[in-house]
Amino acid sequence: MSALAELEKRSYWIGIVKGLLITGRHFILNLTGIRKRPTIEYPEKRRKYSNRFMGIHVLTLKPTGEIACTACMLCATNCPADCIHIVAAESPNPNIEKYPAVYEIDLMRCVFCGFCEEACPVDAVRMGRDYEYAELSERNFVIGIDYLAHRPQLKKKNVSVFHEPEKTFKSTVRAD
Amino acid sequence: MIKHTQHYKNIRPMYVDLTPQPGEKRLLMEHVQVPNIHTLPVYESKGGYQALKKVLESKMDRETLIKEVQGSAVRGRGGAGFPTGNKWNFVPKNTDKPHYLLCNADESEPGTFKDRVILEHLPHMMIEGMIIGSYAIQAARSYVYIRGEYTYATEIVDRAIQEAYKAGYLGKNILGSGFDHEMVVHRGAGAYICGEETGLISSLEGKKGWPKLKPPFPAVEGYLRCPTVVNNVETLACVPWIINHGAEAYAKIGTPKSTGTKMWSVSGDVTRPGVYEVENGIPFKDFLEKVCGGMKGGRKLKALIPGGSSAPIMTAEEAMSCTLDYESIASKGSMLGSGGMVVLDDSRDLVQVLKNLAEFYREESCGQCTPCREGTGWLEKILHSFTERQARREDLQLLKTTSQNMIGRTICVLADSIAMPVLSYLEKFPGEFENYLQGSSNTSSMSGRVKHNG
Amino acid sequence: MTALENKKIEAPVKFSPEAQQKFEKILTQYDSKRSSLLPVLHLAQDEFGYCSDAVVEYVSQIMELSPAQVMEVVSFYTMYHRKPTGQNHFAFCMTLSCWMGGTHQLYKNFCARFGIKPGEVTPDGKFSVGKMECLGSCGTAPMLSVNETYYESMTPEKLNRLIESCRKGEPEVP
Amino acid sequence: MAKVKINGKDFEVPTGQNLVDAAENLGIDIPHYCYHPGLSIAGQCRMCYVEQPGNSKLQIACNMKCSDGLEVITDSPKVKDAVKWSLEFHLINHPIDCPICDQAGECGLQDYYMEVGKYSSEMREHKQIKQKAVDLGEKIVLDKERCILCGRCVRFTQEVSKTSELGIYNRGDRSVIGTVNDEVMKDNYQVNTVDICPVGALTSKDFRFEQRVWFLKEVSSVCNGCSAGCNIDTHHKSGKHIYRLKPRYNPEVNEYWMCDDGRPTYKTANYDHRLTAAKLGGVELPTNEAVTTWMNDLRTLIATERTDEIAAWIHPDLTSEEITSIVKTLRDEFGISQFYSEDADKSARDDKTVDQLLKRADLWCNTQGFLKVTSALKLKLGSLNQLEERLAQAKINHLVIFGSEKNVGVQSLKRIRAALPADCFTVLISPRLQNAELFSHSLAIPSISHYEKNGTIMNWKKIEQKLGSDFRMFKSAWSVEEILTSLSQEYQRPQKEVSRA
Repeated sequence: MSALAELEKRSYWIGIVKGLLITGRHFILNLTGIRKRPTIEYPEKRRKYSNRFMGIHVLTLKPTGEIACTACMLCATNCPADCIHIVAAESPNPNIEKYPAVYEIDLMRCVFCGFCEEACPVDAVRMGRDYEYAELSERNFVIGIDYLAHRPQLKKKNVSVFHEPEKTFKSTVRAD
Repeated sequence: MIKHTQHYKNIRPMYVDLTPQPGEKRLLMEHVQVPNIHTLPVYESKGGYQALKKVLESKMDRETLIKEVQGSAVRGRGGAGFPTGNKWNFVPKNTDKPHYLLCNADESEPGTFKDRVILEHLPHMMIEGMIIGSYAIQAARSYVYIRGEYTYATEIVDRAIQEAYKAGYLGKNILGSGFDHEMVVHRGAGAYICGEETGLISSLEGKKGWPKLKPPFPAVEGYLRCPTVVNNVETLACVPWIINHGAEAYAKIGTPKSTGTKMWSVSGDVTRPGVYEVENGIPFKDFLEKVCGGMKGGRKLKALIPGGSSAPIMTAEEAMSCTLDYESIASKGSMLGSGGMVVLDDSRDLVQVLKNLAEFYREESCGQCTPCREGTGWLEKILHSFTERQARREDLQLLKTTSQNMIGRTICVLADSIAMPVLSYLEKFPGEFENYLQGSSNTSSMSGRVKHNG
Repeated sequence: MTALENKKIEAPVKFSPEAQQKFEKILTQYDSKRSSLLPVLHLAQDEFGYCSDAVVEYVSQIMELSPAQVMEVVSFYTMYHRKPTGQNHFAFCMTLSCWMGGTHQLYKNFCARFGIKPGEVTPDGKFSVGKMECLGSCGTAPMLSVNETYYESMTPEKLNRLIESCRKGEPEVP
Repeated sequence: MAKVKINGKDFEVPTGQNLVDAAENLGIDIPHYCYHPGLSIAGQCRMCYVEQPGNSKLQIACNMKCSDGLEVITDSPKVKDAVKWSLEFHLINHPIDCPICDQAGECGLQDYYMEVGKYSSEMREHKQIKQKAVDLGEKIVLDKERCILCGRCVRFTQEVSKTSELGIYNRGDRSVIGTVNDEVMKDNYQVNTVDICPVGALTSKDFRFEQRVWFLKEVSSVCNGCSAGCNIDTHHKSGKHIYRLKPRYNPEVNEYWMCDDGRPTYKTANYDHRLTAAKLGGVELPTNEAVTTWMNDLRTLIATERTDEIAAWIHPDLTSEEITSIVKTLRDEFGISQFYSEDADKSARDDKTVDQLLKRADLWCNTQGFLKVTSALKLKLGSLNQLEERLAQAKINHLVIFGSEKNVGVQSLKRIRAALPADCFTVLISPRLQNAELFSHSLAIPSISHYEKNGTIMNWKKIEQKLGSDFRMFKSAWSVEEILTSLSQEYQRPQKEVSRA
């Protein structure tokens, strides 16, 4: 075995110095910014995720501002984790028949698989882009309509692409 | 405020220009020009009610009477062309249920106005035919179902019936033969569907004019579920002549399969539109030149709708080479129907004609069966967007498949009455539709005239 | 309990004596009471002008039918009007031969002149318009019917003359 | 029996039976909308096409009666294409309302679209616009656009409920269903039109937007509204909540129909009406503990032969099995002799049909069964007045009350409550919360509601009917038999001495 290997085997501090050299090299490179550091100053700067990222759901709005969802329960049916709870009701707007009085998603059970987005016939629920959500107790993880549709992070950009032509009703028993 | 029942002061037939034309053979309309022929005395003076006397006084038994009508091979003049004798024969002989004879005077087929001439000028001939028919099928009661809009004709027929009652041709023990018979005029209320046999029966039962399911056929279970026979006005008007002159004489007239004469109501681009009675089998060319006075303004014939709006269209060549009887017209892919001929000259845009027909059938469909209710509406919408908005090539295929899936798929034949013409227009006049596809047609939808050649 | 039992006959409209007598005569002509519904509705429309809800109610009581059955018939046939019609109801025939004769143009001019659509009446209550299908007078196209009286081979001049005579109240005889 | 050949195979079917029914019984599904076995034949929807060899024109099956030698083909390509096109005609003016339509999941158009349709519609033009969400009273909502004009509801009101309130107005594709000027419907069988409507045109207000039908499971049961004993299906979601009742076909009892008063009877079984936990003077306790406390009091009375101080109150809504188990345990095992109940004879005597179809005057659902079982077991029954007298004379120290879940029994419970002496130990066994509040001071044991029971009841025609439900809505609510068996087990178990509280 070479002399250096022999010396190394007997004394321990050579190993330590070698290790320190490696960490020192990384330290210097990172500190001086020669090497591009992967860590970013979260939350001031954020990493850019792809458009297909599946974050917290979004309830889209119609151009007129109402919720696009018609409470047809297809998402609740398609959801493997059974975490969407909808209570439908008569809509105050006479031209819309049915709207969700209650639309809750239990984030603790949701696996963010996007099945609800696929099942929705009118692009009313989408997988959002934001992922930050923290609460003290698991009950608050059940998010309702106000959070899903009107949370500030959406910046009112959640408009549904599906536009139902406005229907006008007129009496149909033959006028003359 | 519509008040119309009482305000006719001088009741006289409205439709008057009936001068006989060369080439006509008038059996029914022989005395139509005689003034006041619609009253009983004048009609009797011209030989009226002889057939009734011949049948009732000799108490001719019903079998020979029906055989006589079958022998004359007279076919229904309303549109279906079903041999009248057979229809009378279907009525079961020994049921205790009352039998009914209904006269189908609900003439609302576009292009047809021949019944009106009989109703206004020769009501007694129809009444006589009805009494003989009722005697043949042992009907105690018969109804004349006149379309609601013919208010004049209703008045005239009503008075003719009162005259017949006074003269003893109606009521109890007619002419001492023991056969008593009641006759009532029933006004329709404006529905083309009530021209269909079972539609008329439903309307007479006080319901919407929805046709009934067949089987059971009306001869077995018709009006109020009793045996009923429904005959057209002209068919019943032929009966007295047949009884007077015998079945063989009638069979000799016209062609072997379509015997006797047919009253044609001609309209459209002819110099003399009107009602003409010609012998069956007369070539259309002679009929057009001699009887109707040729094309209006010397124009060229483009197309012919022979038997009312439900008859598929015929090209000019087909029309010129055919003779006016059931078989020849059928061989050209059309049908004689009710004899409401509409002549179209070369200035007419046939797609607009078809659109107008589709509007008619969409309005008149009774809405009972889905293929007809939705199909007529759809055809009209397709034709509307084809002519008014943007013509698309797949519309033609859509028109074709929709019509094919309407024919024979409904309770009555109203769906076929628009589906078959649509198929015939597509097949025989593709050029008309091509004009629209190239966008080169600038026809006014007002009257379907092609503007560019004036 | 059928819909009829809890309805007493207190509908505002009622047949005048001679109309009632004509009503009885009509009933005798048919074997089933319901068969006389169409003529009775014609009678009612002549008597009261148009088939309003009260008329439908009244006819359904005297004919022992349910209002729905009578309303079915009234809304099915074109000659029963659900809305009041003018003193002179102009019904233009829109179908094939008359259309080729140019009734669409006559109809458009008439509507433009009085500014009314089917089902409406001119403010002075004299005119109302209706689009009808084939009225069975194609030989003398184009044609129309005023209060169910036929006026044939119409030309714009004849139409104007007819309108003036109707405005004066006694329509000319065709 | 008629020998019939369908699709090449020979079958035996009763002669004269409608071809559509016969095929359905043989497992061959002929699509149909306007045909309903309980109504007249309309032949309007043109979906039930069959091809007869040798006849090129397709025939409709609903107008055909089975007779010897009838030969039809239901699955030839020509028939399939014809049915596909009939469905296309139905769909061209049908609004795309599936997301908001209650009928989605059990809609005739969806079913046959999946079976026969499966293509994209070629309709490019505008659909007909008609009135939507028309209010026809407090039971039904009508949507004229969804209606496919099959005429079933109109024929129902004309032939079955005989009020003819519905009609088809106008003509052609402007035809609409409705009452005259959309007036309120006063028919007492109008919710049946919701069941027979193949599409979502007529929907019931009680079930409007409540739940999606594919979440519901159905269980066969019998309505407890009155003594008619209409066979029904209870629709519930995983045994937690009952959403609606639908009639089930039974030729002798109610054919296909059910009256509207029976419809809301399921509400008494749901959470807000139910006593969900045993209570003693308002304090909740588990059911088995409640049974033991009941036993302790009972034991002392039985031990000291004072069984004549114990009385029991029963009512004809109990199923025959429940009554037999009551009599077996309380009378035979414990020796209780004083039994009081509603006057079942009187309600059986003056029971008559209220309207001309189904509804009966006697609101108890098992009167005949009650009379049969009590006479078989020779049970001596006292009346309510006798019970009140004995209570007034304070002869009764221990009262067992079986409360029914319907309003009809509350009257007599109130009278018992009024006559109850302070020191009498009462035990209420009832599913109903209102009864428990009435006897708030006493021991209340929750029992199961009528729609969870599994017994047999007998309608006024003395026809035995099985209640076949297989779910329990609340764990703490036991059936009467379970309560009594655990009571008798408690009785057998050697008991350490407990002084009477």
